[in-house]
Amino acid sequence: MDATALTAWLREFARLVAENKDELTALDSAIGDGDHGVNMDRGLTAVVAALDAEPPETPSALFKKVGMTLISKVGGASGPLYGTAFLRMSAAADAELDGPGFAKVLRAGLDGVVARGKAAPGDKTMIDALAPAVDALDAAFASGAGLADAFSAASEAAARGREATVPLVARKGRASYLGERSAGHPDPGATSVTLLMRAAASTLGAAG
Amino acid sequence: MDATALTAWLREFARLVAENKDELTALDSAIGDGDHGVNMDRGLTAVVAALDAEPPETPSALFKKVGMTLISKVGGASGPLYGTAFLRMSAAADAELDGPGFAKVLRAGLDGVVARGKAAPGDKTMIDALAPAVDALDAAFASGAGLADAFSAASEAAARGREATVPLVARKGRASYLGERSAGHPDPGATSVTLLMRAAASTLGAAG
Amino acid sequence: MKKLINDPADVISDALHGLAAAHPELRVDFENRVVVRGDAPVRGKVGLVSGGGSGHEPLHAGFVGAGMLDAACAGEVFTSPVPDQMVAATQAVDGGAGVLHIVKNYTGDIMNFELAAEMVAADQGTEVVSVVVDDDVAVQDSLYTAGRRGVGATVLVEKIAGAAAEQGRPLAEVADVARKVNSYARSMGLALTSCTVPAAGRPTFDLPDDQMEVGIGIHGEPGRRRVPVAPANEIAEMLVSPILTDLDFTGGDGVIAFVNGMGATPLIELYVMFNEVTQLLAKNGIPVARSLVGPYITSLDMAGCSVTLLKADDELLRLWDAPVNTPALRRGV
Amino acid sequence: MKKLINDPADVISDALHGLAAAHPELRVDFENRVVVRGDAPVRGKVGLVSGGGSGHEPLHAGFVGAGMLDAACAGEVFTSPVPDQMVAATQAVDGGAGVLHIVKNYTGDIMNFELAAEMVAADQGTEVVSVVVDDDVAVQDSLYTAGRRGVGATVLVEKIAGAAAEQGRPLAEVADVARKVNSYARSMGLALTSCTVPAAGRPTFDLPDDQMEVGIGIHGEPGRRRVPVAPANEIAEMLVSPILTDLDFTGGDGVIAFVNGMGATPLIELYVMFNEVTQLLAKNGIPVARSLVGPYITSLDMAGCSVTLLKADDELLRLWDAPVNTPALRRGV
Ligand SMILES: Nc1ncnc2c1ncn2[C@@H]1O[C@H](COP(=O)(O)OP(=O)(O)O)[C@@H](O)[C@H]1O
Ligand SMILES: Nc1ncnc2c1ncn2[C@@H]1O[C@H](COP(=O)(O)OP(=O)(O)O)[C@@H](O)[C@H]1O
Ligand SMILES: [Mg+2]
Ligand SMILES: [Mg+2]
Ligand SMILES: [Mg+2]
Ligand SMILES: [Mg+2]
Repeated sequence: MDATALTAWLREFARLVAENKDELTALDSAIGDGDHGVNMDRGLTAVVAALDAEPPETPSALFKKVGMTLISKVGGASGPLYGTAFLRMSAAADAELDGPGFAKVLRAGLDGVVARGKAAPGDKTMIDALAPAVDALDAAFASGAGLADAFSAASEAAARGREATVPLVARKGRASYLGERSAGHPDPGATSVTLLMRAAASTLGAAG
Repeated sequence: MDATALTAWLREFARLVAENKDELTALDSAIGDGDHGVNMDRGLTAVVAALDAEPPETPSALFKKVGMTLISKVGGASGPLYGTAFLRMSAAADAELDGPGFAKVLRAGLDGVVARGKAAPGDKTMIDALAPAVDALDAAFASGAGLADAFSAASEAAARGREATVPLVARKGRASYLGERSAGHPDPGATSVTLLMRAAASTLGAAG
Repeated sequence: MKKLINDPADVISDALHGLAAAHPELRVDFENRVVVRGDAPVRGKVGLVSGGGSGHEPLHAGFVGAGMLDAACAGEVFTSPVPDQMVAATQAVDGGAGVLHIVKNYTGDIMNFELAAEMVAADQGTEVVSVVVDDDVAVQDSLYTAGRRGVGATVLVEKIAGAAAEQGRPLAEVADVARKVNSYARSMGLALTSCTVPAAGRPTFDLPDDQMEVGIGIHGEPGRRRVPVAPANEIAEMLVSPILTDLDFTGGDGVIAFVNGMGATPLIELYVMFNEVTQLLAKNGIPVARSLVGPYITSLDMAGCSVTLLKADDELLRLWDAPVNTPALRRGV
Repeated sequence: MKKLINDPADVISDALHGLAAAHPELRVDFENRVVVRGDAPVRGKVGLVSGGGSGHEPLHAGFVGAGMLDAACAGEVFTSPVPDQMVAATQAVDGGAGVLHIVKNYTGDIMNFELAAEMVAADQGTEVVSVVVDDDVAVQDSLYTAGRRGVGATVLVEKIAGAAAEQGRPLAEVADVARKVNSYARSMGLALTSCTVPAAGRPTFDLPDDQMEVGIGIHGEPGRRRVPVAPANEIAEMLVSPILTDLDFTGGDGVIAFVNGMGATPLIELYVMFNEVTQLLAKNGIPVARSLVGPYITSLDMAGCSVTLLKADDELLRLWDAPVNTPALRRGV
């Protein structure tokens, strides 16, 4: 995977977020403040514009630009979290990434989210989709799977992780203010992570 | 008609206003500010309390107390108008009133309303019910009618006058702000005057 | 009806108690529902009294204090106070230099203040002059109406005449200043929603979700016409252009521009409107000399706004800038 | 959605332009959406920076001026501003004595201010100290939440820390004053209606005509529980009693009592509430030393209110009374 392939991934993520903007916002209205779709869409529109303006040449440069742009444009909780994830991915990325290399990079991103937001699995946050996705990638590559299978396993793991947030009572972010009333709804950030992984499956996975 | 008979009239007026308070308010909502029923009811509740506390001994004293109480308690446009009417009636009233004497007193009240509010017939105000009522009383007594017939004629004249306000475009009071939009609704003040005259028919008219 | 109230019959009394608790520097006569500046009567100063129906808060009680009103009378919701209140207020602020009554042009207010002035004259001999505020261009001033309503300009009259009185000017001059403000000011208002009078319990008029009322007053009366909802720039045009048609605002020292909230419209929207208003004024070559943005003369929980423009000159600007110390308007002290 | 706006995407920019037009004494950096006090940086004075999502007006930009904030960053509606804005604000007000960041306790605000502080430290070396406001007793402060939200106390922190900074106190002391205010203040809010985020176009939550939400924040989040609508005295009890349970307010110099409107609640209702609140405090033997009544930290067009109590001592009262000159709060100047 080079910068071009990874750029395609992020463009597809942007497209999916735009397509699902209203759904993300509706989910955030139920247990948050109703802006997650708008936030992510604003950030990713800026990301696409930045990539159009000056296509980065290495994965590291790409992730850095994505992270900086998200931090500068999104705001809210998701801006620093996604932004930190991509900055950490930038620091961890080699010039070319194979499957396991990508998995390592994505785990660095996950660690960034944890470091910045101090949430644990089960707190009903984006981590509940991202962590299973990273684990699934690792497991798939460990068992010798190809990119297509690995990314589709990761995408499914993210989606399952997102489903698993439904019954949870939130312990981080705005949803935690609702206490018990936060149960019964999926987490918006976990939902946007499933889009990130679905985009990976249909771009990075397909390229394999 | 002595103070006792006239007191019965005003108590009945108070009762009718209380009964029709919501309707008066609804009429005033359509073309005014939605308080005519509340205003009149507040004033007449105070009038009844004042009459209970110290029953006036002469018509003049009665009308004065009613006028002062209305001025002190009603506010808005109807307070000074009804209040001035009763103060003028007080000044015009003899110790005992026969039918024509009452008609003269009521005309003094009408003149007071005109002096205070400077409205003309057809301006869509309480005058459009009060003036026909006074005219009808005069006409009835001039043609030798008894109290019952005269007061029922006056009550009908007031009601007809009130009906006649429906198509009018208001030229005084709040309804005038609406311009053409004030047409199609009866005037609230003309409506409360019909209650005043209906009360007269069932008390002063019945006593005859 | 959703309101932070107890029994609707107690709203005004409860609110006056709240006002008294929040502003110990004011005196509240609960029986007469009159709010008086703590140090009234001020010896040798013209006393300023206003008042009107409640539901327009902070008007009038929120403008009682040094540099503005000496007393305010609170009527029932949207109902003129009664003369007894105005008499009590007049007596409480009579410092020997006479009292100015600032009266919004509504039949009820006019007649009750008139009765009050007659009673004061008969009783006591305090010199009273009345000034009527009638700035609402939505209403035609003609034989066929009760004349223009007093709306936004009331706030400007109270501030500017209050400053003139504070300077120790005589009654006739303070009244002239008040009349000058009124004659140079024009307003126009718009409602996005009706308001709900507590005693009535439901909205005064029905307004569909896609309609608004242009040319409303401050008592929940429907406006002159109903139009589809429009963006702020078109709304600004609907409000500003009848004002500019009615009076030539060019050639002075600019205007005092006042964008007022009707009670349920948040400040962020008022600033959006203010931006549009200033752009229209700029297009018309009218500089903004001073501004006021906020809910100052409201209509209970109505959503909407009004625009008031006052053609300013040096005298009016100096009086506008003068110190004022009231709950709702404070500067220079 | 009925709002006085143009394109929902332009609300904040339009409102900032309106603010700039109405308040020429402030500087507005439109690109960064930062509002700065006109004479910033003030040499030798600690700079106070706050900011947060928009939709809470007048907070924060309305509190920029002498004696309060030096700069405010306006985020998207209900969305924390981004670090770039906070960096720009910090640099604009750095008068050499360091900068205090006043941060409401929301995950987004915390993280973005954190990133900004890291960026300032890396770049430039301005000393930055952050103080987090978390006064909302509706939220349990425990391992199982993001901690208490910052609500009404933010206004009091900005005023009082602003006064301390204006006196020339060093950064550490100003930060201590801010922390002291936060630790002595508690709030609780209630919604009669939801609010509508312009970009969303419909109310954030549905609330039937006979229900209200108790324990809401300022971002249109539903509250802790939904209860039938109740009269003001019962509402006051629902708000005041969890506050009094949480902190002992007796034995000091009384409280600064703040009844705040959520954006669409008219002043008359806030005074009704203030009356109920003071009566409850009196029953509990807690004197009201100072008061603030009005819409100061709002939630767009939400109807409702919040109550904030600050346990006062002599120092806090003196700082509270100190001069302040901002669009939304002004006294002594
Ligand atoms: N401490 C945290 N750690 C990880 N993720 C978090 C944390 N707090 C919030 N989130 C994620 O952020 C999402 C909300 O993002 P968004 O709505 O854009 O920001 P905000 O909550 O500031 O409005 C939540 O659904 C959750 O997944
Ligand atoms: N100038 C006037 N002359 C006579 N009657 C008037 C005048 N102005 C208003 N009215 C009457 O007063 C009624 C309204 O009274 P009310 O609603 O109690 O007072 P307000 O208009 O102050 O709210 C109108 O329906 C009309 O009959
Ligand atoms: Mg959100
Ligand atoms: Mg009326
Ligand atoms: Mg009325
Ligand atoms: Mg948000």
